[in-house]
Amino acid sequence: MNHKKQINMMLNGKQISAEIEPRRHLVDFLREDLGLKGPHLGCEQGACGACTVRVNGQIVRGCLYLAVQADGATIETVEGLTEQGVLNDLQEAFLRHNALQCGFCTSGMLLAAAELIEHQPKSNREQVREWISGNYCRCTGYHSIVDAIMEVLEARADGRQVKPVTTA
Amino acid sequence: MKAAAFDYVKAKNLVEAVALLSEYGEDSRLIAGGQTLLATLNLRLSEPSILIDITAVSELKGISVQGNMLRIGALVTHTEIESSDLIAQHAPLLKEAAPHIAHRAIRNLGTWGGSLAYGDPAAEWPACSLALDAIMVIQGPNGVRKVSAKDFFIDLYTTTLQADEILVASEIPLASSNQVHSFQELARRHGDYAAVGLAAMIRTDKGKVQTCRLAFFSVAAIPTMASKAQAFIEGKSIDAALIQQAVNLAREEIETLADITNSQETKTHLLGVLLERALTKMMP
Amino acid sequence: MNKPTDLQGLVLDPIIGDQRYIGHSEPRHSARRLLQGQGTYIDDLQFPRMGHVVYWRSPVAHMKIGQIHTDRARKMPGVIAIVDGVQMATICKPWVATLGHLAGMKSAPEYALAVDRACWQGEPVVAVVAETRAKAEDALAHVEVEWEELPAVVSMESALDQSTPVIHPELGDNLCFTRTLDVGKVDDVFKSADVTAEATFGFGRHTGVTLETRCQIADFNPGEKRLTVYHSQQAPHMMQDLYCRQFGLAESDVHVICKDVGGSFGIKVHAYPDDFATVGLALLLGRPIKFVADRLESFVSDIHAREHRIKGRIAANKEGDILAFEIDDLTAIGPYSMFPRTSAIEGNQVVNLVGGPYKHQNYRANLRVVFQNKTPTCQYRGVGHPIACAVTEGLVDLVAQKLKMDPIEIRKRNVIPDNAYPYTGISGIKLEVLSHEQCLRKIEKMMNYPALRKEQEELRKKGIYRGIGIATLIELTNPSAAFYGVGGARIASQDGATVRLDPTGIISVMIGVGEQGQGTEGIFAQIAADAVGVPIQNVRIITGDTDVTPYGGGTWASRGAGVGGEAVLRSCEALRDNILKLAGAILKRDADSVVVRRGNIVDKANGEQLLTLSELGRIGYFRPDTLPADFSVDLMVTRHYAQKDYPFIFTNGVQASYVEVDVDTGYVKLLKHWAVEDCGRVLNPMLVDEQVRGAIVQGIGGALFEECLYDESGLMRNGNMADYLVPMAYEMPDIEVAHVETPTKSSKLGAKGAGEAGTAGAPGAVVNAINDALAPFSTHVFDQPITSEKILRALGKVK
Amino acid sequence: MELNGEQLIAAPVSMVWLGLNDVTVLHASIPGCEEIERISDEEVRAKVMFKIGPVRARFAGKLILSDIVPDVSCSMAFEGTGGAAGFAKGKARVELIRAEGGTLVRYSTEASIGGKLGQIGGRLISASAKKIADDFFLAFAKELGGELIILSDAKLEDKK
Repeated sequence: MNHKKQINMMLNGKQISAEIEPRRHLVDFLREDLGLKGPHLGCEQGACGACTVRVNGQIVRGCLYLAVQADGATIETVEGLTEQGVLNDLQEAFLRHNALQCGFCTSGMLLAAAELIEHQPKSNREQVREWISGNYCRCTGYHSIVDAIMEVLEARADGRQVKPVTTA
Repeated sequence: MKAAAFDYVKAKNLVEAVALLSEYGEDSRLIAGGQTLLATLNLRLSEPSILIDITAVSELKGISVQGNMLRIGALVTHTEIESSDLIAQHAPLLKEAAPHIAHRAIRNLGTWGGSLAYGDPAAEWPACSLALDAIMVIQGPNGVRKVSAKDFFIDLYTTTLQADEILVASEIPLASSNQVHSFQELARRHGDYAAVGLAAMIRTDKGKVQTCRLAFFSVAAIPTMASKAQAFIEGKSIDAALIQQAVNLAREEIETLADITNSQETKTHLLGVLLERALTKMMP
Repeated sequence: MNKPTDLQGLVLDPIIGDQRYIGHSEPRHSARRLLQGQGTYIDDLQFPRMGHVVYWRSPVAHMKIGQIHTDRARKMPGVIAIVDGVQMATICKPWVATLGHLAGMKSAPEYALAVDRACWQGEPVVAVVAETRAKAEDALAHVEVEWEELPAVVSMESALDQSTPVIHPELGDNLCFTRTLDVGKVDDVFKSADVTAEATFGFGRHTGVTLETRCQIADFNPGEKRLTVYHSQQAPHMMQDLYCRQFGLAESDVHVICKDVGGSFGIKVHAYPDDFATVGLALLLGRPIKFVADRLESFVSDIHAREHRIKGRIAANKEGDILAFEIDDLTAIGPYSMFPRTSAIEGNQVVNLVGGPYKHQNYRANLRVVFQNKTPTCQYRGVGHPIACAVTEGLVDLVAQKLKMDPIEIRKRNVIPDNAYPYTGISGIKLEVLSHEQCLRKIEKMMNYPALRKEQEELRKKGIYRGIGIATLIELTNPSAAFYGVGGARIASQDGATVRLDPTGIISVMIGVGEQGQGTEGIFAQIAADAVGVPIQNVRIITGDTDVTPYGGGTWASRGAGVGGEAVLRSCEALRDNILKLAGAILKRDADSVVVRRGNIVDKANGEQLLTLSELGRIGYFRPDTLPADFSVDLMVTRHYAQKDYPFIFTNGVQASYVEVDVDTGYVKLLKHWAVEDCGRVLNPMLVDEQVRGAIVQGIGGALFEECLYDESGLMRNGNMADYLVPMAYEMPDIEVAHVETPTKSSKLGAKGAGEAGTAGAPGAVVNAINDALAPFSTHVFDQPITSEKILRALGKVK
Repeated sequence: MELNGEQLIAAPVSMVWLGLNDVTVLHASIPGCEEIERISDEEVRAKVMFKIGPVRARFAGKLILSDIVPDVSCSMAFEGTGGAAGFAKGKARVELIRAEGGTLVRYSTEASIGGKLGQIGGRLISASAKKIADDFFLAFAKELGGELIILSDAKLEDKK
């Protein structure tokens, strides 16, 4: 059965096109066809959040979104967003607070946190916890992730830059 | 877990969507937000031969006020409901309920219509649509028909939607100034399917309850109105004694179904607690 | 920059002259790649000609395997091979997982793919290999296995009954292991004690749910006849040894590589049937084979843990002195003991650990470990500790309640005093040095205990029911060979580090303890930087490669920092000595008169900078001709360390939980959690805090949410991530952590393990807090996970 | 999972008995039944499309009848496999009782759902089973030309 479809999308700022099977979900397409290994697969039933990517400016479960649906969409992943804007601030804060251990949840967690910072810049700890409650982390216990996100929220509220982490 | 192979077609408009549905029939599935469907496909618990993507169908989009009704298109996402000013003004119950639905990434894609069409007994929107006397607007090959929410959900995961029909939108009477609501949900973790939930709305007139809607979810095979309790409350003023009697009635009239961690008895107990809390909150 | 502010409490003398990193919250610089989505997990690797395997697994708890029909599946597009148990058994030997020092323990031979019978839902039966995972799944749907259901042993309570079928008839019964310990005069003490209390404690079966599922790529190169296995694993050398033995390969022909591991927690320290099957397929097919468990098969094939039922009782006198504990522990482990660590360890630990923090002199324990037809259980983070702690601390609170004694007071009165060490615990465990008293004082202050009690009392008057729960704990870490080696398991308790000065002054450290996210790479870099005397950015850590690193045990039993760290320290100090000798030769002065400071050789007396390490490296590697004729340049050194002073180096700590119970709904809100832990020398306070926090949340998971639910025929009902409830951010409390530092003298570093104590103490603290909240209703709940229904039942609101 | 219930069908006992033994009637009554074949007096084989919510799974299964007392009662054991989706198996006891207005069909069933469906569907499996039973009797009554008289809802007992 060959149902392959042609798709075009803006991926991390670059226009790409590909021919794919409709059954391929977005994260398999990114990982297997394009070699972008930042988004991970943790459950493929939409429960863990490891596959979180951004579609048309909003976070989605990459395992519950077909690549063929992304035809004409703008897709952003941790690879494309690294070292710029909110994500960069978050990456520095995550490193400073050790808000990651094994790192498997991290790209999803960062993208979820970035959307929070953009949408609810005045969130408190409880609201941060609520927002990231769809992203499973088995390692940290979440406290340090909340600390890191709060650092970015507070810095931005004060108009400060988040300090980069350097070696001693 | 990878889905079995299927074909995919994207409908340009409602007429085409209905035509495609008629053409492919049983072997096809509509995909809107896909948040339930794609998980099911990944698990290979369903192997349709073709998906009909309706996300480009403009007739299914948008929130608007039409006369004295609020129209919510089937493709409106949970996030849109959560952040819509029109919803906040005219159906505030929905705004309160929205954050309980799964998590942000899922709310960004999951839709009002998808949730209603599945009719999951543990989902928030079916109960809310009952509480707000929503009317379902349904398009079939032979035109449009309208069904009230109370006639829409007929059995477990079963609505009156026929295989060749598409849910287009819901119409909800605009909240009146004498209307209050309460949304109560118990879930073991935030965003999980509820253990028990309640979408409640009352309209009062001169201190007496004129209309009462108590729509429970995750208690039985379908979202369930406590109709005896509603009838008992209507025409009366809410006080502690009335609340207790209403709770007893609701516990009696709703035959609960156990779930994986809650027995029937626990569910019966909990639905009473939620009703008590909702009525207390809505008490003038 | 980035210097922690939380070091005030840490007062240990430095172990190294210019100690700049050890003891500081240095960030894990190597984690930056993970933040950028640039990690290398198994599923990220792609190889030419790689096949993908999926397994047909037993859908029932116990079945006889009939005919296997694969004709239709073989004709599916992209299928490479379909292999069953009989074929696999021709190249992979079965195993029996027992340990010599667990007297009388028994288990049955287990195969990589089930032969004749499958004994649990999830046991792999048939392997399907195809060009892609999707194609393999397409073909899997066409594999037809005829099976006949056999009676299943599901309940552990009836597993030993005469009328219950015996899973492995050759073993005679369903008993895997039993142990009785009886010290002092338990019966007399209970008869004459002023107060006694008893309870039955239930522990639901749970599992690890690593976010990255179990996975590996096995690649057999027919040209060189060499097997390379990329594995998400905690113990690469152990796996190398097992692959050699089960497949009859030479050690030199097996290479195991562990790159980034997406969480392990003990789930990835065992050898699973599908590990061997995947390797077997690579050998049969002569090409790389990738296995990545999908989430549904993880739930039924990853090890489970903690299915225990314990009847416990405690005796005390009216002054509040604990006199005796007695427990009866029944635990079920699935149909086979897990390879190679065995499944009897958890119960054995419970026996060793119950009552562990206290100085009572009477103790009896009875343990029965039984077989059943469910997924095998084995060591998972905390191994027995969360069970022993919840039982001990639950009983202590019960007796305190009867005595109307404050929970902290009774603990202060009964813990083994800080000045009593070394001490032999009542179960025979050797305790080097612990700090219960100091930890209790610290947590009391930290949580502002009197104020909290007052708040609790005030709120009770308003119908708000809050509870405070305390749990003291001990935790075994830095194991010696007494854990596995003496029992005949080829699992190294020692670890080695090789350290090399590279020509430009970079320090490369190769070590057997791998990184699973806990930060060992970070602390090894801190130790190496301080021990050699270089900036941390000049240190590179290489782990997880049996071709490269010294032979060692890997990551388990909270041994990474204490054992691995000591090996790094010793090798780096030896390298530093060699560097100084070389510097002496180059500078033509006494090696004792110079030291290494921040990448330079400096004059010990006046700090004058004499030589950079890169210059030293240049001369050492490229101009040995300029050195004395008999001078040997040895800029690569290996040292091994095995902890031999004690069977284990015990740590201790105390946790407190503050909860609110909604007595109408039975829902529990976790308000706050505190932990004081003593892991000896703290190498990196931030990383220890994070280990403690993560472990606490894992413990809370078991206490309140997680349970593998089975139906009466042995089928798992919630084996998916929507219904098996792992802890998520919203329900978890903020967790405050503080440290007490009592170093072990068994190593120079003085570090003990820190990775599991959080899990050990959290369930006890949370359950005690819930019961404290329920105290006005004179009821208790001891059956974990504590669900709202169980609380409502205890309150008499539902039956 | 246990599913026990009673249904009052407006048809005489003998007709109900015949219906329960008539594959044509069963074909029309079993929800999603695509094929059905009688192998012997005791054995029936069928293919059924199981449809609940988003789930669609095709089961192939057999039904073995035993302890047959015509017009009175029988026991049945059933098992069906839905390929990758899982399987269902169980046993049921059916009794026919002459009652006012027709025949009272009393059934007690023990069933378990295994494989993926069992692993995922835990939340709603009992409710699904009840729905299937209800749908069956509704259609069955219609096939017999009678109707289903609503007694009370089938009682569900969910043993954990």
